[in-house]
Amino acid sequence: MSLAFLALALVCVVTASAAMISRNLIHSALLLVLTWIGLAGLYLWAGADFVGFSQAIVYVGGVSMVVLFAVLLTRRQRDEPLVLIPEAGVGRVVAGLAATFWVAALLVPAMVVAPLVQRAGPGPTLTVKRIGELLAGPHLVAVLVVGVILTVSLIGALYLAAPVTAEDQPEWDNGGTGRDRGNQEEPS
Amino acid sequence: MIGKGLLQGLAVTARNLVGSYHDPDRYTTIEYPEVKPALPEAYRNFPFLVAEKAEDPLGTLRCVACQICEKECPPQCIYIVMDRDEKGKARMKPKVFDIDTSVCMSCQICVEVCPFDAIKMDQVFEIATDERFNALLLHRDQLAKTNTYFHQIHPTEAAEVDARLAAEKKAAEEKAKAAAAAKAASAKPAPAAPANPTPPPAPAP
Amino acid sequence: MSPLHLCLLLSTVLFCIGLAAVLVRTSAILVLLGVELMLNAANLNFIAFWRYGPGGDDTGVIFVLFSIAVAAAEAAVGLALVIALHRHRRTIALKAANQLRG
Amino acid sequence: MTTTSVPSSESWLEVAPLQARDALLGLLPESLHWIASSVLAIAVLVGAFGLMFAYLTLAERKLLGRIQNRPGPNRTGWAGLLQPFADAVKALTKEDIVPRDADKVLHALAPVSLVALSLIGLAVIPFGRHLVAIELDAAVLYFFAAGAATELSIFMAGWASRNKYSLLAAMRALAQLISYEVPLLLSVVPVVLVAGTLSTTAIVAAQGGWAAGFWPHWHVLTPWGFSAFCLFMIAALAESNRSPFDLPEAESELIAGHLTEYSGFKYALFFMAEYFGMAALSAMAVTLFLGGWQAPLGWLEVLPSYVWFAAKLLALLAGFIWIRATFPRLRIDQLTRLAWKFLVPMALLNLANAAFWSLTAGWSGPLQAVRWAVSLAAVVVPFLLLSRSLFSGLGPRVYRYAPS
Repeated sequence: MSLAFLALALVCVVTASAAMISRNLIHSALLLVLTWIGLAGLYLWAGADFVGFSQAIVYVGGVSMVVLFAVLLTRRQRDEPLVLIPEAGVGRVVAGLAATFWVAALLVPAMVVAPLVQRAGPGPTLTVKRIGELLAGPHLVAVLVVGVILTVSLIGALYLAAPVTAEDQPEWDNGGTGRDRGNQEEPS
Repeated sequence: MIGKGLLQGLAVTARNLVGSYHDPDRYTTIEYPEVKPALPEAYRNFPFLVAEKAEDPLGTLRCVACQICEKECPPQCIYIVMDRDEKGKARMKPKVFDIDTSVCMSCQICVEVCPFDAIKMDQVFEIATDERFNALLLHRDQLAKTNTYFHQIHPTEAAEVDARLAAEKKAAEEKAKAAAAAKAASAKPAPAAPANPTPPPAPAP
Repeated sequence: MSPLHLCLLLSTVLFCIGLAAVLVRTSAILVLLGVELMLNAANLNFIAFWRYGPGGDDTGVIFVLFSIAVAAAEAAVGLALVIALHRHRRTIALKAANQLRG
Repeated sequence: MTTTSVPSSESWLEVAPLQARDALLGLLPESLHWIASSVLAIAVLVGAFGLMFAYLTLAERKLLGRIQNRPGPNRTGWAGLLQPFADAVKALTKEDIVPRDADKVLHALAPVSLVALSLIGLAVIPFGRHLVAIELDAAVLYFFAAGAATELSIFMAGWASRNKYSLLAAMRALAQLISYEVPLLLSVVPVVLVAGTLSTTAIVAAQGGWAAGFWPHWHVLTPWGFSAFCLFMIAALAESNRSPFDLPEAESELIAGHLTEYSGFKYALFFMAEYFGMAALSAMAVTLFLGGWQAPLGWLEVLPSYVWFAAKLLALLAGFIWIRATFPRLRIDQLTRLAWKFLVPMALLNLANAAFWSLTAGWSGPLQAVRWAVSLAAVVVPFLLLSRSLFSGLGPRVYRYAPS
């Protein structure tokens, strides 16, 4: 089973790093989808089926779609490749990588030497029914709060993405209601 | 309501599905190579030459090789050579009559201009061949078809043509008879004159 | 090295990849993707501790579920921001987003 | 297939597949059983659905032909029965063309991943009383997680082709998925709510038995279930890119959408994936709403359960074809409008309806009639109101040149 873990971990790390250094946004998004699938596989490997499938539905089915849509909507002419090192910011790249390295250097040794209490033997089992009971019982308030957050963020996203002023509107949109226009006579 | 039109549409297609199994008005497809389509009488595509007798189609062609159709043909797909005897005298029938069906545009002008009703439009549409040049160039013997066949494919037109030809022939004969009688009456003692200076438009041989 | 340590190491690596992307890349969408990756690394930690931790509590899994839900909301809002930025400045480079009034 | 022991009290037809599997596994050493049983399940699934795909294409062409008053393919083999294989030979021998500017890797990856993703959902469908490839606690969730990625493949195909029509198709595929994934999932939630489980086998088992001896406990035969079934099938039509929601491959506007730059075997793979996806969603609909492998009447159980499942599945697939033959394609704005203004509200109200239904499970006698009446009203009234609001502001169409 550890072999499966190593394979999934390899998939995650390779695709994630490839996604983050890719010069093509679409490739980044699709590689990151692979990372998310690998993470879902890791959750399944750990025995958290429900979380794994949720991860697949939300990330692969939802977030990736939104990301790809955003990429397509904000696409530049002829998919020119992104710049890896911005012309003004070699310093920024160096600083960013240094900060990352600093965080890694802080975390990894601490993690390796940490005396973690570990369970031996098979992992805990968690049925869907139990998750449902937990969500509807002790965590009900959190569920409601998350629901509110999702609603608010949906409305907020709609507000942000909707055209606000006249010059924001694309030329082809003449401000109609989106209903049948042009090909319809006045009702008699 | 949103569902009514959808259900109506589904009912229409369902009726078609069921009806196609028992209702010949709905199921109108003809399975072509096995079942030949019944062509309408007015259907016409390429020309053919009308011959009088089935046993000798080339000998009884109505065509006199006058070459009017050859001159009129817009895409110039007709090629005619007059048959001549040893002395070079015309025999009033074609030695060569070729129609290149790869060029023919089925305009029917040859039929319109023919004074002898010798060329008519055919109904043969299965003309696919495996060779592009010679196979589509139809010769005299391929083009010659009997008047009976013409009656089969275009009965109305054929009957009208036959009636006209018969009337013309009869008129010509009567005229010839009258002329002969008059000549006989007026110039009895005179020696034999050319009996028939103008040949009737009916086929010579 | 125990499986728990491996999991934590993996999540650290993923977190650092995400962090590097956030700090270095200039495209707003890539920065958002980096943030998503960091969130995912954190989720992996929760699952790892649920699986190998002392046990008795399933809160880790529940927390990951909430985290996924919130991450979805974050992605929606973030990408709406990116689209708004693109509409105003015709670019999605982050250095274009330097004005309070668009 | 799961390694349950073969029960002895059932008819031999019912257990024949299990016995065949055990006989085959008996030929192998014990240590290989776990992998052999998985490989066998995969082989049977791919084989059965591959054959079904082949004949579904033929059935579709025949049905479409009959609906359009023509016979459909009837030349290859007796009554055209060899047509699918002739098509396969043709597809396999065609040249595989990849555009010069295409993203070669994604271009090749898209059809393969699409077929794979369309197939893996079938693993959790209970095809018969004992026939389910993997039993999962969260099987319904697994199914939709597997299905969620299919439009990603369509996007990959459209984007990698470097063709503006394909790219438009990719955008449309994304918009369609975002719009229709929501009602698809929301229409499943009532079933999960009433059955109280995410496991497909348990959902089918909950639909066993008959009320008053003849009325099966299938979910489709309740007001909320019928509504959810209709919503699910509409969303499934959109998810599988079938007419009238086949905007990503709208051949009259986008040439063939994401399929424009595909030929030969890759095109055949896309075609195959469309049918696999359609079959998987139909199989899920059968499982969730039509009682799965349950027979409609008690005495009809002489036929084995998988025959009933196949019959229901084929009926739904025929429905897909019938709908394709009938309805014209929607416009993209009509498509999203239908999803957000009709399907999603209906599905949400239906969720409340199902909650009412499961709360009142104990009612009996005259209260049962009240329960049915309330539930029915909770379907009909929103339907009338929503369908009216969907067309509000649109007068009757007047055509200048067509006779009214």
